[in-house]
Amino acid sequence: MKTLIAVLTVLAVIIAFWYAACLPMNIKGVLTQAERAGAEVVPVGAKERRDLGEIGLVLGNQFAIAATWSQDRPRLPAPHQVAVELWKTTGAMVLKGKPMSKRSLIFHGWVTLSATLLGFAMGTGLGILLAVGIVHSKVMDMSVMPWAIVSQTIPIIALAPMIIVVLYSVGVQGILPKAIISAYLSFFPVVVGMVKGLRSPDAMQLDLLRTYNASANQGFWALRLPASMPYLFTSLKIGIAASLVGAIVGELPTGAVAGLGARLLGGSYYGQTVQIWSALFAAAILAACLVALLGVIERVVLKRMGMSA
Amino acid sequence: MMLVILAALVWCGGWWVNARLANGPQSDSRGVQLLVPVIFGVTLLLVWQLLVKGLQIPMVILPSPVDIAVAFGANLSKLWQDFLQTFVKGALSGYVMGCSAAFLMAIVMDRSDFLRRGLLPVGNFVAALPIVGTAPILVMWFGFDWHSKAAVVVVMVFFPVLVNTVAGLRETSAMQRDLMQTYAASYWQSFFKLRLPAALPFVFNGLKISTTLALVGAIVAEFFGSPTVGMGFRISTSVGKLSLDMVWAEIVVAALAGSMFYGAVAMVEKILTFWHPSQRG
Amino acid sequence: MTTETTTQAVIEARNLDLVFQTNDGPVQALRDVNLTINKGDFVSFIGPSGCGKTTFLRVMAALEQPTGGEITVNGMTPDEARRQRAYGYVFQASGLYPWRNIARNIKLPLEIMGYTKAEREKRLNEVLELVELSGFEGKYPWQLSGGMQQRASIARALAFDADILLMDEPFGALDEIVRDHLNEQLLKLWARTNKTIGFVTHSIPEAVYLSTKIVVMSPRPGRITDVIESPLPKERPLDIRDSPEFIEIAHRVREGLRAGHGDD
Amino acid sequence: MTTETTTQAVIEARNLDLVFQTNDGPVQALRDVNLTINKGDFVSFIGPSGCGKTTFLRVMAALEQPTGGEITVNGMTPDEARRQRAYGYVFQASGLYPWRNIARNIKLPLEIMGYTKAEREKRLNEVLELVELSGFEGKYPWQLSGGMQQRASIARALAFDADILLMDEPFGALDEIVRDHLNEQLLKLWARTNKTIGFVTHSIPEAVYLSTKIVVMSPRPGRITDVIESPLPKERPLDIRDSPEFIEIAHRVREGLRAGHGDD
Amino acid sequence: ADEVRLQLQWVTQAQFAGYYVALDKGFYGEEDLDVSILPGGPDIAPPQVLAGGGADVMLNWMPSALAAREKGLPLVNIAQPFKSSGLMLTCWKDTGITSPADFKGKTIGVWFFGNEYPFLSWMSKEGISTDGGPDGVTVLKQGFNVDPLLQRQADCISTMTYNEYGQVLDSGVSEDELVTFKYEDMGVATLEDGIYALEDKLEDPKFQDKMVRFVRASMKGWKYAEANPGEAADIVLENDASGAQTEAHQQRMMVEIAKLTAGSNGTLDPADFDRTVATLLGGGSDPVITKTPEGAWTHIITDAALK
Ligand SMILES: Nc1ncnc2c1ncn2[C@@H]1O[C@H](COP(=O)(O)OP(=O)(O)OP(=O)(O)O)[C@@H](O)[C@H]1O
Ligand SMILES: Nc1ncnc2c1ncn2[C@@H]1O[C@H](COP(=O)(O)OP(=O)(O)OP(=O)(O)O)[C@@H](O)[C@H]1O
Ligand SMILES: Cc1ncc(C[n+]2csc(CCO)c2C)c(N)n1
Ligand SMILES: [Mg+2]
Ligand SMILES: [Mg+2]
Repeated sequence: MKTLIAVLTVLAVIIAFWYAACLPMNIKGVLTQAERAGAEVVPVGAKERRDLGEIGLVLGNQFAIAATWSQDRPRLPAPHQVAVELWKTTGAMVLKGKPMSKRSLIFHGWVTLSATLLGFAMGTGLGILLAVGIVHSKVMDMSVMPWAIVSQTIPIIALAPMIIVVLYSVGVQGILPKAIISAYLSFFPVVVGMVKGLRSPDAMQLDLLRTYNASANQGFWALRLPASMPYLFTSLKIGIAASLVGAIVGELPTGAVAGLGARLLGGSYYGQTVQIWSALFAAAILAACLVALLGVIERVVLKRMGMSA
Repeated sequence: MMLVILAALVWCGGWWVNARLANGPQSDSRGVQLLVPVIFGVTLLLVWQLLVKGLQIPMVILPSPVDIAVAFGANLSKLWQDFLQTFVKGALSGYVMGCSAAFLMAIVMDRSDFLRRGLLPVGNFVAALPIVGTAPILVMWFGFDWHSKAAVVVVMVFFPVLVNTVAGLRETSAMQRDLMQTYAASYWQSFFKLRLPAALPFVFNGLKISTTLALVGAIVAEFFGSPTVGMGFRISTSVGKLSLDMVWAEIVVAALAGSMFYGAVAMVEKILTFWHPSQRG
Repeated sequence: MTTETTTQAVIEARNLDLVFQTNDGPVQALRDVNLTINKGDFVSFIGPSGCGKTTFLRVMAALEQPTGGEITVNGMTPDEARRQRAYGYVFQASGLYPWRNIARNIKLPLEIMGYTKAEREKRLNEVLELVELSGFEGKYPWQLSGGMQQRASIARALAFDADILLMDEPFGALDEIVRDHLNEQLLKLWARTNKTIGFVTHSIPEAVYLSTKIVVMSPRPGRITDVIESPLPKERPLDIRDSPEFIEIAHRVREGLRAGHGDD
Repeated sequence: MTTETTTQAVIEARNLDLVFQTNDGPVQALRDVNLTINKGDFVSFIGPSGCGKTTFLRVMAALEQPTGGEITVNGMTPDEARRQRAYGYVFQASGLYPWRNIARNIKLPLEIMGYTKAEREKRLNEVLELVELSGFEGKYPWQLSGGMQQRASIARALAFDADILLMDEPFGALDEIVRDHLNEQLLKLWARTNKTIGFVTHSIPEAVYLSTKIVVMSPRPGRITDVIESPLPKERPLDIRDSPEFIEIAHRVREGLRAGHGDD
Repeated sequence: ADEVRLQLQWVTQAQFAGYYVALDKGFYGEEDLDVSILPGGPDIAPPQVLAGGGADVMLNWMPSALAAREKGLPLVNIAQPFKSSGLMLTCWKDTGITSPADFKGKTIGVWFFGNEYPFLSWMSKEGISTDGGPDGVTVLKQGFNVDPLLQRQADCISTMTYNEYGQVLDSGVSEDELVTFKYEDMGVATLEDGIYALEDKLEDPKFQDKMVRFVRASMKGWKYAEANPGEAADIVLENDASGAQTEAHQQRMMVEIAKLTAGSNGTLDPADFDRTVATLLGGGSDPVITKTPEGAWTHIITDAALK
């Protein structure tokens, strides 16, 4: 409850600040348009205004203030513009009975989500396998771990087109290339967290199993795996957000046919800032939902295991 | 075909040597700990070279390590220029600004429970905005030169550092805080003598994550507009020219710079948090 | 110095109540606690786990707010006394800061209270001597054994001039021999400085050996079931523990404890 | 059952040495240790912190490899004995798995050793009874007090048929009353099952009360300085602790300890 | 039916109307072809896809194709549906630019990705340096939208007659606020949107035959699109899965595209090729090609398709 009030307050402040920021950000565009439409603007001429301070322009042309919140292609769209666009492309689409039309963010969100989930599953699987290998084999620990870190310093956006071309060449198209890129981003947090988790049992807990003469396999299922669960969930939450970014990056070079990435790109090509912002928010909302969902699963699983107080 | 078989042999050989080293008596010495990953990397490169040649993969798809090394050697000054533009001007300045801002913000949030409750969820939401969407916007706002790259980096590193620092500043045990209470220590006394040192391991966690984010962020931003220099610029234009060797040379620079940046921060961490169990080994 | 009757009350608790609100409902940690501690008293608190010993000590040091009754320290509220830096507190675990070496850990309260540099060094050397840690000032906590850490944390509490020393099972982790030795040292220090000491322990002989007053507590709800004034002299050699008075008091404490021990 | 002389050696250590290689150079944890433990013995190990008690127990259980000398368990190496699941080991802290409730914690070794489901339930109920935890099987460790946790971990070590029970300060964290109670229980169990028990403690009365043989150790390097055979009968009521024999043995142990305590 | 995969060099838009029309109207089907059209994107290089075997045939601008050929990827132009270039620079009039000589000291947005060469050779022809300074131009790597011009971050930007120029006008700017320089008019035009295939694959008569049928159907599509721009734009719109294109925009693009395809029957005019090569060889310091390419085009396919 306290949190809710705090969040709402912060949101209110941010939105107020956002509206205020629209003034300086959009004033030049608004004035140029107003001038073309015949209004009197001081000073005259877009070129003269180029190097002037935005605040001064706002003060000198106060008639234009309202227009900075309703521009067609603003530098910074106002909150309500983004909200309206989001509604038009989601809720309104559902009401019209075509939620899967290609102008609907539900459709594009689903395209991205499916690649995200597939990639997340692959990345998590790979990450867990690697972590198990690293924990059980010293060679893997010493040789793979440093390179896993290096792999994350490579800019994925440079690699993505190459991955896609290589996969094309072996006949793989569609959702899989995107999923692989998204797996590439999500496996790393899982490896790191899972290695930490599988190593979290202390010496005493391990020794206990030794006195029982338990096999490595029994040790894994009875001790290491359950002990790693809290760590696993923490990294899964990071991993799924990374997966979503991966799926979006993967959409850019595949012809940006559909998906939130395609909306971002399309918006960017045609200067549709409102469309970019709504796609951005849709992506962030999707990520937040996925993380929240994992949080719920985490709570249920840990509770069942008796690990949460 | 011969080469492919050879590649398999090299792989097994490299693995065998590493297995010997890692399970050998010297496995905990610094030398071996460096050698094993190096051998792994070299094996990987050899296998790559042999497979590319063996399967006759065209250079425009995947150049061999030798091709990449040649391109690297032939374009040193260009690579250096790109490195300066992207890493020093874009990534580093953005990193410093973003991390400092996040740190100051974390202190403010630490002092006000209300702000912390309100800002953390909103911050997590903002952190989920995909960079490929924010980068074009920031290029539009901050222009084509490194300023917009630094802005992208600021946005990317801000939240990991913020979240970790906030968590770190709350990491002290009740007993450690109570001790300060019995001394009737002021806020800043307990901040500098207790909370800050205790938070350092967390802060560095955020700082380390941010090193790779910073470089990747600066490069990605250059894809959406840049002057005619920079690692991201070079990568995106070289793909168009099918100079894949140049693309990979830049990727090598990125990996080197990123790893060294990470290593440098990790080293500072080792010095400053020598007392933490994870560093005592 | 030995028989100077000090009747000046330092700590006075009247009808103290403390209820923790937890997820499983309220926990009454202290119920109707009355106690007077005079200047120069050495008061031990003994009782089964969970009977509120730590909680009571924390209330005295203003680390916890009572939910009922009242408590005064030197005539002030505990919080005012805290602001005047009246307390040296030794926690159950040593609670040294791992990023400071032993010397800097001990100097921590001195830095905070604004002692001069020369004064800090002087006091450091004094207390190091006292707890026999000279030569270890450059070591970090994790480089010392548990016993040495505990001694360093005692030194830290002694380094500044607190009138009231509150110690929560300071010797719990030590073996008998070391414990005996530190008990002796603590008694000497107490006799020399005339500090008022509140001391939590699980060990009956320790409580009897050290105290002028033994407070026996009982759980669910936490309350005081017995207060035993010790007739032992202030000067106490270790073998006083074989004297009949000692054994008698120990017996009384054990009986008191057993009575409070319903189940568990 | 009381005076059956069992002279069959279960554990024999000859000139045992153990050196740890650490960053600060080698640490000699055990030097030239010789000891014979017979079937049905209750052997206590006592000595100051760091003298190698835990290390010795770990060597017996094949959790540590000696660097010199030799040790046999039932005529085999400790590791062979470990493979035959000869040991029940109780660690210093309870070491229960937090994600398993008490019942499943106790059944853990039974699962690993492949007992049938029916057998598991039977044994669970037996040992729960024994340590007086019936009714708590569904609770998770963090829902129990420290004493109950420790009892659960003892139950876990008793659930399967290990001949040799090794206990490393199992009652260190408990208060005296609970401790007395568990000591009594442990003696009863031992009398009934004729297990061989190795027991580490810091408390002299505890060692004397429980043991047939008290091993006094001394640090730097860790070695055995005295082995005291107890003349006390196997049947021991709690008030045996006031008998002259008891006090005499306790005295001898204390002297042995003091001798080994150079500094620290 | 024979399978053909066509790699476009950009996202679905009326620039590629001919192929979508041929697909939609069944012209490919009539030739017994099963064509799949793969949209491109900002950083996908069609030659790379072709080299990897991900596509059989692709569209490309000639500078990029020739560069790839020199890199050892034997691309061959088999048809050239675009007769003229749609590339131009668009500048604000109020910057005072009236002729290329006025570029000095100005900031100009240029598309890279192999498309910078016509610009570089143009500048070297004008004798203007491209590394900043008062006597040269400052070059920006422009993204694929017109923001740099609208935000006045650049004085001039690259635009296509059929796409970006329209966007500038759409955002409310009137034509007389702008000055434009068409590469075609400046004499530095290079060939755009040709159809390319790999040389070794072309040696296979069956593949040749497939390409003949493909080019024939595609040109039929182009001519249909030229004649029915409205319908063509609608077909394109239907094929755009991203939902980002607008009707009006595609309509206008189709009209402009029709101007560029007019005058080509698909056969490459060798004179155009020579002019392109000359432009590229005349480029600045870091030339895209260093020598006149041999065998970079063929008439085999178009001859067979159009006879
Ligand atoms: N912060 C807290 N929140 C809720 N309950 C608490 C809190 N602190 C203590 N308690 C409860 O108050 C009671 C008294 O606790 P306290 O720590 O004072 O016991 P103690 O006598 O010091 O025990 P021990 O000998 O185990 O240290 C216990 O039941 C404990 O669970
Ligand atoms: N794994 C290890 N590596 C290095 N040194 C060790 C290790 N384990 C124990 N030691 C050292 O060996 C010595 C004996 O340790 P041990 O744990 O056996 O003592 P202990 O008698 O059980 O002490 P305590 O009463 O504190 O439990 C100590 O000096 C300790 O520091
Ligand atoms: C990655 C990439 N960028 C630009 C072009 C050139 N190009 C071809 S069509 C078009 C846009 C028309 O609106 C442009 C710019 C390319 N081929 N590939
Ligand atoms: Mg306590
Ligand atoms: Mg031990």
